[in-house]
This record gives sequence, C-alpha cells and structure tokens, in this order.
Amino acid sequence: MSNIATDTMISLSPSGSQKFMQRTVPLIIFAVILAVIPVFGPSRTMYSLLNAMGVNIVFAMSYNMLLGRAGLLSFGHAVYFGLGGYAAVHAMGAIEAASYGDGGFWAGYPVFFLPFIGFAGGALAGAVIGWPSCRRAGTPFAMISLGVAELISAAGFMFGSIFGGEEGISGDRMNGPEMFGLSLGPINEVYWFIAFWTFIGVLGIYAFTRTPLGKMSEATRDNPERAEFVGYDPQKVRYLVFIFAGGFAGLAGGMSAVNYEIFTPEALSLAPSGMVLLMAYIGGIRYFAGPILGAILLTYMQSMMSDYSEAWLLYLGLLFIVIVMFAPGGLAGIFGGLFRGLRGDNPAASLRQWAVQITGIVLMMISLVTLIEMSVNWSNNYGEVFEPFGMHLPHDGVLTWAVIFIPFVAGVGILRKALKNKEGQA
Amino acid sequence: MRLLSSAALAAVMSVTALSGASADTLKIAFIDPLSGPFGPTGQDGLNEWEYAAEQINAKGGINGNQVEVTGYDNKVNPKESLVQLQKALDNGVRYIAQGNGSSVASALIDAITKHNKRNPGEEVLFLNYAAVDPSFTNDRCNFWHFRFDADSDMKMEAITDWVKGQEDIKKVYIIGQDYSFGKAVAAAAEKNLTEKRPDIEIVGNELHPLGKVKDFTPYVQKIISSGADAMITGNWGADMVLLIKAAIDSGFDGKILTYYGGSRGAATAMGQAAVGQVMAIVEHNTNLEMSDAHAAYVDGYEAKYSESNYYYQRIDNAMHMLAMAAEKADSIDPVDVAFALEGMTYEGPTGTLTMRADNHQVLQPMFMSTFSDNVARGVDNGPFGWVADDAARIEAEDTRTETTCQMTRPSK
Amino acid sequence: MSVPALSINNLHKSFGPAHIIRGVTLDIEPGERHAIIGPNGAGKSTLFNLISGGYHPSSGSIKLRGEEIGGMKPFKINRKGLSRSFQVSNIFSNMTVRENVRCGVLYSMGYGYGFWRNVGNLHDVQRKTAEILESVDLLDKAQLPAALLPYADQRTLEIAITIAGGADVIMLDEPTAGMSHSETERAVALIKQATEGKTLLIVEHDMGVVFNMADRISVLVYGEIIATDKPMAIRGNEKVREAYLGDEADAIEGDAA
Amino acid sequence: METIVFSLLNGVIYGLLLFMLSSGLTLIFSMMGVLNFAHASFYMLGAYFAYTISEASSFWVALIFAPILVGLVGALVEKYGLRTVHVNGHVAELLFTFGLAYLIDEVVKIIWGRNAVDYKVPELLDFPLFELFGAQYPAYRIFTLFVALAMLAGLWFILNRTRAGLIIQAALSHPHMVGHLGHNVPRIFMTVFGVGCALAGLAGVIGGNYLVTDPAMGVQMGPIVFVVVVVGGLGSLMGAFLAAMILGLLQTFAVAIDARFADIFGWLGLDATSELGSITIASLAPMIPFLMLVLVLMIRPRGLLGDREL
Repeated sequence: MSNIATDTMISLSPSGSQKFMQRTVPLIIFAVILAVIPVFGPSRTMYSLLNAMGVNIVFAMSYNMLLGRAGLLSFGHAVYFGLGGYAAVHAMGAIEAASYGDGGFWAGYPVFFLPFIGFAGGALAGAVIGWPSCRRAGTPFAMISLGVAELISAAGFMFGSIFGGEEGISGDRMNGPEMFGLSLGPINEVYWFIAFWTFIGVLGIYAFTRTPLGKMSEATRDNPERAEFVGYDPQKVRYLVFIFAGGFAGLAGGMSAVNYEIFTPEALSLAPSGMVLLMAYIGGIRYFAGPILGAILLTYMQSMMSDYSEAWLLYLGLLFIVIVMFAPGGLAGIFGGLFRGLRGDNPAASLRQWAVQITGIVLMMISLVTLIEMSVNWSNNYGEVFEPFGMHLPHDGVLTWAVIFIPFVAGVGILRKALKNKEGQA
Repeated sequence: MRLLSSAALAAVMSVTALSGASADTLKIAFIDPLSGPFGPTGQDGLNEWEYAAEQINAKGGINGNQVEVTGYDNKVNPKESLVQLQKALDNGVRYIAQGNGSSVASALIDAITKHNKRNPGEEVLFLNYAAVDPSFTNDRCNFWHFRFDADSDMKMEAITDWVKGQEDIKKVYIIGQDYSFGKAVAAAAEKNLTEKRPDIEIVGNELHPLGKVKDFTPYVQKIISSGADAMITGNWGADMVLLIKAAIDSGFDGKILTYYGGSRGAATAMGQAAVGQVMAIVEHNTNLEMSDAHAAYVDGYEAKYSESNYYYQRIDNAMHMLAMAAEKADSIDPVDVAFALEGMTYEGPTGTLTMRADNHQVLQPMFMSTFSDNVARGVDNGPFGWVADDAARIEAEDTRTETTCQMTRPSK
Repeated sequence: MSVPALSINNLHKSFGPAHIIRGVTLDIEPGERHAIIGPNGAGKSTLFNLISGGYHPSSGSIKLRGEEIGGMKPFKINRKGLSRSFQVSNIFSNMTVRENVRCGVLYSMGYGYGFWRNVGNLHDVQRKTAEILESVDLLDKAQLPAALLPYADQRTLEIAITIAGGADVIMLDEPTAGMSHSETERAVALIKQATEGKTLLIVEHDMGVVFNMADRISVLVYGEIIATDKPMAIRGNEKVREAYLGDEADAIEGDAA
Repeated sequence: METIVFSLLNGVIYGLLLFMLSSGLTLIFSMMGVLNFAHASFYMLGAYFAYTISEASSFWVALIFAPILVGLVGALVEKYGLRTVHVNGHVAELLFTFGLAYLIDEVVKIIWGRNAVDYKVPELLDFPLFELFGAQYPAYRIFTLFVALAMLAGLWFILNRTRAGLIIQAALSHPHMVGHLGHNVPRIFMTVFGVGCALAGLAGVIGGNYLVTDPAMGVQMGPIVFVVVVVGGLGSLMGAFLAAMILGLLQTFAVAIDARFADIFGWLGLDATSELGSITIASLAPMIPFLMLVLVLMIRPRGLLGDREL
C-alpha cells in the first residue's frame, strides 16, 4: 500500500515541469518585465508612476491576503501601511542622524533595507490590533477595522512627535551605506529599489499562500466550522494571517517611505484604505495576480486620468460598481475568461461573442462619457463645452442628446441580445 | 478642453521623455487639488494663475517669453503631489505654484530642495501662494521657496493689531482644529494678545478634532457662557462654516475673527445673520478702493469665470514680481530669478510689497475685512461680500515677524 | 479494565426552556463500533455536537480516554484525537479534493500554523494525503474541485477529511444519507476499511447499515438513551419497538428476519 | 448647571437626529443583512431634494415629498442594483453600497455644485425660541426634536399596531422566516430598503438646514450611522434609539468637560505639558463613537439590545 501511495503521491502533486510552468515561469516573466522596463528609457513621470505602482502592487496584494485569501473585509488596511511607513521613515531619520553623528547601529544600516523595518512595524501593529479584531470574520471584522482606522487616523493628527502633525515626517534617503552601487538619489536608481522590493513582496506573498498557514487561511475563509473540526482555531488562523498582511502592508509602507522620503498622517486615513480595497477588488480578489492589475490601473488613473477629466472619481466609482455587479472576478477574471475562451473548443464563437459584447460596452461608454463630460462642463459653468473629436456638445444641443441616447439604447440592446444568446447556448 | 481621446496618446507620450523647456515659454506648474472635495478651491487658484498669465502674455509676456500655466491635480495628497511634480519636471517646468495645504507645501519644499541639489542646472523654484506654516520662512527656510501670502503668525500679528484698537473687546475665546496649524494659531494668538492687550482675558483656548465635528452648538454654548465678546479661529472648510453657523444660531453676538472666512462657498453657508459679525484677515477684497486698471483686471476675471470670485490678489502679485525679477535678471532661469526676487519691492494695487531677502517672505498690507450685505462686488453669486475701511488696514511693516531663518544660497 | 475511549456521564443540554438532552450516560470501549439510532428529533445531532465541541453542555461530563472534554473548543477536542463528519457535506468547496484532504492532514502531522515551509515540499503530508485518498478510492478524482464532485463522492470526501487527521475516535453523522443502495454498500465497505482498529461512533437512519456495522447500538429517544446493547438484543427490545412506529419498526423487524 | 442643561438639550436633539438617520439602516440591516454604506448618501439626497423643492415651493412641501423621492430612489437602487449583487453574498452587497456612496457623492456635485447650497430654515421657525443663561435657543432645534419624536411615534405605531408592522417585526428578528410565511420576499426587501432610505431622507430634510447642506455631509455622517446601528444591536429599533441617545449625550457632555488627561491621570505621573497629558477630553468627543464601536464589538457583539450577534 505504501508503495502504491508513494508512486501516486508523485503523480498527484504537479510534476516538476508543471510546477515550473505554472509557478516559476510567471515569476520569472514578472522579474524580467521589471528588469527590462528601464531599457525603454522611461521619463521621470513614467518612473514615478512605476514607483508608485510598485508600492501599490505590494500594498494591494497584502490587502488581498485578507479579502481574497482569508475572506476578511477590512476598511482600515492603510493603518498598517502607514505605521510600517512611519517606522521606516523614523529609521531613515535615525540613519541620517547616525551617519552625521556618533555612528552606532543605524549608521551601518542601508536605506535599501528599510522595507524590513516597515515590515516589522506593520506586523507589530497587526499583532497588537489584530488580537481583538480577528475574533470573528464578516461584518464585525469590517466594522472593527473601520473603528480602528478612525481612531488611529485621529491619533495621527494628535501625536505630533510620532506622526509629525499635518506635515508629517520627512527624511533623506541618500544616507548610510550604499547597496548594489545605488545612491538612491536619482529616480531611476529608486526604480531598482522599488523593483527589487516589489518582486520580493510579490514573491513573499506568493510563498505565503503555499505554506500550511496560507492554505488554512483559504480553508478558514471557505468553511471556518470545518477548519475547526480538523484541528485549527479559526481565530488564530485569521490573527496570524492578519499579522502577515499587516507586515506586507508595512513593507509597502517602507517602500513608499524611501520613494517619497516623507510620510504624512493622511496615509493612515480611510481614503487610502478605501483605495486599496478598490485596487484589489477591481483587479480581482480571487486571482493571485488580480491585485497587481488593479494596482497598476488605479495608480495610472489616479495620477494621469485627472489630467483629462475632473470627473475621474465618478468613472472610478462607476468602474467599481460595474465590476461588483457584473464581473465579480475583476479584471483578472475577465482576462482569465478571455484566455479560457481562446483555448476552449470554439475560439471563433467566443471571439464573435466578445466582439458583440465589446461593441455593446463601447457604445454604452460613449453615451456615459458624453453624458458625464457634458454635465461636468455644464455644472462648472465656465462656459466650456465638451468637444470630443471636433464635435461641439453643449448641454442643450440636440446632437449631444443624440450622442447620449442612441448609443445607449443600441448598447443595451446588443448586450441584452448577447446575454440571451449565451443563456440559449447554456 | 481636456479630451479623453487624447488620453491614450498622452499615455504613449509620457513613456518617452519630453525634456527641456522650449525657448519661448515660461512654464508654471500649478500643483493643487482639481478634483475631490477641495477641487473647487484649487480650480479657483488655477483660474487666477491662468488669468494672470493671460494678462501678462497680452502685454508681451515675461522677458518676451509667453507664460503657460498648467494644472496638475494633486488631490491635496503629499505623495500624489510628488508624482505630479515629476510629471511637471518632465514637461520642462521650472516654476511650481502651490498653496492648498501645508502638508503638500512641506513635501514639495523637501522634494524640490533635493531635486535641485541632485540635479544642478535643472533647478526649480517654488512659488507658494497660500501655504501658511511659519516654519517655511523660519527654521525650515529655503532658497528655492518664496511665499506670497502672509504666514499664519503674520496674520495673527495683523489680527491682534486690529484688536488692539478695539476697546470693547475684553474677553477672547480661541478655538481651532486639533493639528499643527490650529495649534500654531492658538499659540500665536495667546502670545500676541498678552503682548498687545494685556488687559484682555483669554477665556478659553480649545482645540477640536479636524473635520469630525458635526454640531458645534456645544462648543458655542461653552463660548457664550464664558462671556467672550470675540472669538478667534483658524478653522477652514466645513469646520469653519459649521462653527460660524452654530455661533450665530445660538445668538453669539461678538466678532468672529477668522483666517478663512472669505474662502469659497462660506458666504452662502453663513448667510445674512453673519453680516457685520464675521471678519477675515486677507490681503485684498474686491470692495477696496481700486485703481481703474486694477478694477478692470478684477472685473475681467469675474466676467470670465462667472462661477468663481476674485480672491487671490497674491497670485497677481506673484506674477508681477516674477516678471519684474526676470526682467531685472534678464533671464528666466530660476536661479537668476530667485536672486533677483530677494529684496525686491513692488508697487501693487494695495500698496508696496517687499520680498524679504532674509527669509523669502513677502510683506504686504493686510485688511481685516468684514462680512457685509452692502457691497459693490458680491461673492458666490449672492448679495454678500467683504468690506474693509481704513481702520481695518494693517500696514505691511506691521506684519513683520522676527525670523530664525539662516538662508543658505547657492553660488551664483 | 481499560479506560473507555469515550465516556459520557449524565449529560444534559437545554436551549432556553427546551430540554433536548436529558441525562445521557454512555461508555464506548476502544475499538468498538457504536451506533446511535433514534427517531427524528430525539437529539442525535445535538449529542454529536456536544461531544465534538459544537455546543457547551448544560451539565454532565464527557471524557475522552478519561480526560474531560465537555465544553472544550472543537479544535482542541480534534487535537486530542476525536474527529467527526457532518450530516450535510461540509467540505472546502473552493479547493480540490486533494487539498481538502491535505487540510485534514496538516495539523496532525505537526505542521500547525507553520508559515516557513512550502506545503508542496512536505513529502510526509503528500504521502499521507495520497494514502487517505487511496483508502477512500478518490485517487482518480484528486485534482477535481471539490464542489464539482457528485453527491456520493462529496460524502466520501467528507469521511476522508474526517479520518485524515488520524484521530482514533471517529464520529460519523449519517454518512450514507441520500445515497443510493449500491453507493451505500460501497460506503459501508469503505468506512469499515478506513476505520479499521479505531473507535467509531455513528448516527445512522439506514438500519441495514447500522445492524451490519455496529458492535453495539444505543437508542436515543427524547434526549434519553432507552437501551444500549448488541444488535441482536436491540431487535428484541420492547421499549425500542414502542419507540419506533411504522416503517422504521418494520425495518428493525425486517432486518431481524 | 448651565453646562448640564445645555449639554442635555443639545445631546438629546443631536441624539434624535442620529436616530432618525440610523433607524432606516437598522431596518435594512436587520432584515436584509445589508450594511448600507450609502445610507448617509441618502441622507444627503434628502437634504438636496428638500433644498430644491423648498426653492420651488416651500419647506413644508419638501418635508413631505423629499423623503418620498429619496425612498423611490432607494427602491430603484434595490431593484436594479442590490438585487443583482445579492447572490454573491453580503460582502458583495456591502461593496456595492460602498461604490454607490462614491457615485451619489459625485453626481450630487455635478447637479448641485461642489459648494454648500443655501438651504434655509423656514422663516416661520427662524427665531430664537427662548434664552437660557445668555444663549439663545433657536426654535428650529425644538422643531427638530418634535419631528424626531413624531417619527418615533409613527414608527412605533406602524410596528406595533398594523399588520405590516407585525410582519416587519417578525422579520427583524427572524429574517429567513419571511419567505416561509408566503410573502413576496423581493417585494418586501424593496419596500424595506425604500422606507429605510426615506427615513434617512427625512433626517436629511431636517438636518440639512440644521447643519449644512454640502457634498461632504454624507461622508461626514457615514461612519457614525454604523456606530449607532451596531451599538444598538441587530433587529432592535429601541437599541438604535438608545445608542443614538447615548452617543448624542456622551459627545455633548465630553465637549463640555475641560479636563486634560493630565488632570485625570496625574496620579500616574502624567505631565500636563507632555503630549499625552495635554490632550483634552473635549477634543476626544468625536472619537467616542468609534471607541464605543470597537468596544461593543469586542465585549458585547450583539449590541445593547440586539437579539442576535452580527
């Protein structure tokens, strides 16, 4: 029996090449992408966006350790990001002081490794706050996280010596020993720092999902009762996961501290906590890579889309609602569906179906964007008018309302038909 | 108009570096909120910068260079501001204008100092038009930062100068938001009042959490029962409006001395009952006596932006002083312009302005304006506006404060 | 005399005014296969929940190998070597069959809350998982998502998870409920084989299963055990016949014949 | 003495306003399990609708119609939005309302502008009712008190004296039982959601001119509504009432206390000049709700009068 079992054990777990293809290759691709980007000579804007994306990727993935992997909806994850970041920024100050002062431990600590301090800070905060929070999942957890976030962010403005008041605490990353020949002065050197830690963060979070604790976190999410009857205390599973999620959020905070060289109390508040929720969910919480997509998209939207439309928050809200209602798998779910369709039995049919759906969606988007942009211009009352592609679309123009209604009706019609066809097939 | 269709194009363009300012434009990046709750305030600032640029371009620009102001939305977030700063640098910007939020200003000052140190030859100058933390022109003063607004200590000097002349004010209550600015205002008020009017009793000095109080009535009733006949507050935004509204509703009849009473939307919220009672310390209001040219400037602005009121005289001042400095230096390079700005005087619409060389803080006449319903130019499209008589004018020199600044200057 | 594997003494449980378990006393010897039967609403599930830690007893004691476990948390009881299955399939439905069983194995092999090792490299866990899967004949379905299994297989998986931790006291709550005749036969064989040498406590409605499998049977009626005896003796017990009416009574008779 | 009287009066009125705002959410949450993040946004809609209606006709018309309009909007949201999400569970519902709050805020900014609107107290009520210790007491505040009490009485009557009310009461404590009684569950959900939103809308009509009507009013009130509902307990309107009152009174009384931490904990050696020592109780007042939220969830997860845990 044990012989058979040993043989089957090998056939049961994925083969070496499968493991390599499914696990190692994506990580290698990710690392290669990170390494190749500078070859294209990105501008400062691009670099600072990439750096922000790196921070947000780790932050969003740490959030998904809670929401996606442990089923814990938190409204206060920025608390751990912020506390980790503050720990790192204070350490940065200590390095500066020690380098110009009498030395000591901090004089020999490279700024490059500050995210470790961030991790420690975030994990410590998670360990303290997590204990009362993790007793139960679901709504009580969500509400406690909300309350704690409100309390901590209020404290952020009260304790100036720790949080530096409104203006926060700033530091200088160009102190202490250099690592890998990086002075961390110019933004492209900071990029290597961010890329390195983004990779480490993603790798670390991935590795975590492969540990017994990581597996039991998913088990506890799906069925806490059963987890309890195979010997696990759900509360303790949640608590430990919470500490790690806090730690990785702190790691992201440490990255952020080095990238921006400043930390302010607003980083602890509800707004970034809400943002990271949006990133993870829009990206897709059921997929490991989902939050990466969400972090990239939302960071881009936040910093670039406001150049084109001041209603970007409205678009963001709409995107979120549409995802919640119609695509709970998020962007990763949508891409995954496309990919599976292409590799399925009938790629041509699925291609046709998407073409129809995309047409419908684009038509509705034209209508919505026109409506929103026209309204925003009308509401601002600066006499400006929405003029896409040389068209003149004032709020009282017939053409405007035609551009709003016709594509909308057409889009809804097409989507309904597509949906019916799909049901017919099924 | 911002076109969504150009978003994709710009995304591609932002990948490839755009470097170097073109020879014939002086680019100013306006880094302030343009969306979200503070969007309207930021948009007003941008409008005025754009208008000032337009006016100066019509007269041939600065040293023959056209001025171009571009808005960068920072969502009043320090980190986002640094991303926007990088965007601005990519677009060849050498001048940054910002004002909303000392946290942002502080982050920008830090970032610009580091940038200038790390990238010699690409220096950037920071024109601060509204961030009032005194430390920017004291212990944290910096060669690359010029402030065109009075800092919070100077405003308190001005307020207390005015209080000095008000014999009937005997008891003052200080209330503010619980964060660095609110604390600074409270400390300055206490210090200045004891110096200038030792007979005044400070009957209360209270901080409340920032942006969290929904009903100020309990605070106000505390103020009323303390017998205060004037209240000083540095509050802004909803905290200010709600405080004033609660005070008036509960029948507080003393003066309410504010920093930001004149800010956007406040007049509507305060309403008739606040007339004559609410005062604000500002460098300008649209009902001052004005020269024809200046009146035309103000009216031109309000005609162009019907939803917005002319508020930031300092932006006009900053633009003029920038032009004068560039002419004096015969250059639009920020280093030359910065040296030329030091110690410069400018005959502005309200009097003489001086840019102090020792700490890069402008000195300008201030006005203790009163909320009024009898005005030539109203605000918020309503009947209310702000007025100031001669007694309410505080001369520029009287707002001077000692500075602890030890300026380090680059070699020329 | 050896210590009983499970010893229940004068156990009571009330929910508010409802007195569900009214003084149950029962000893189960190591290695014994013990069945609990009784009409609907007799309190069988409640009794199960009390023993496995789902409910807190109102009074009385429950001893596992002489050690009091009444009122302990389920995970603690599980770690002491008592494992249970559920009447309704209670599996980790988003995981594959193999992962489900692996979850059952992890704690018992000492990996607990470990976060420093890769489950993929835990060869002893892999081996044990494969053994369990083989013993319940689910090897060929190991890679399927658990939610996609046919009903009978989900029930089997339920048992697999229950025995995976290597507990020596196994409690099965209606393991064959809802199965067809042939599926039931297979399940019984499988249970017998998988619980070889272990103490088994089973609640079951299918009298065929009960009489086929059990060494002893207890009859629970209205929260009280009215009889505990060998299967043959239970068949002849008057009180049991009185408690069972209609079809079920016939079932007992039928099997007796 | 005067502090106590004032604090009591203000606390009661603020508590009543909180209760008006939260009672709808208690109904929705208890029956549907939806912790509606957008609840305070409906409160804001109530204020804005009331502003527009009272500009066109009068405040009294707005008092009737604005809540009805808000209720209709709520019912539509339930029918076309929430119901779609329902199958994906409570977290999806919570997230839906979270996104909805964003949307309503932005749409309000587009329609009514980003500044405060001049939503005035009706002239009939715009006078100081009485004077207490030198401070005037506006009549509108007392009016608020009466509206809230009327609403409370109305709710009590409907819940205890009508058939629909009895069904709702049953559903509050045993939500899954409604279907078994042969009622059309989707319709009941839509109605409850609509009515809950209408109650928030009514609070908006009253609170909009009592406080300020601006696009931030929803966000400001948002989290505190949760506090009232959670602290009050699932399924208990009485609990919500009690929680709202406690919150209102605690907050106003805390404001009235001048003590600093150093005065209270001085015996521990806390120095008044230290950062911790210089914090005043008054400055902590707005933190009290969240402290209560966390403590209640930790110590008594069923809330004050709730009949089951969250």
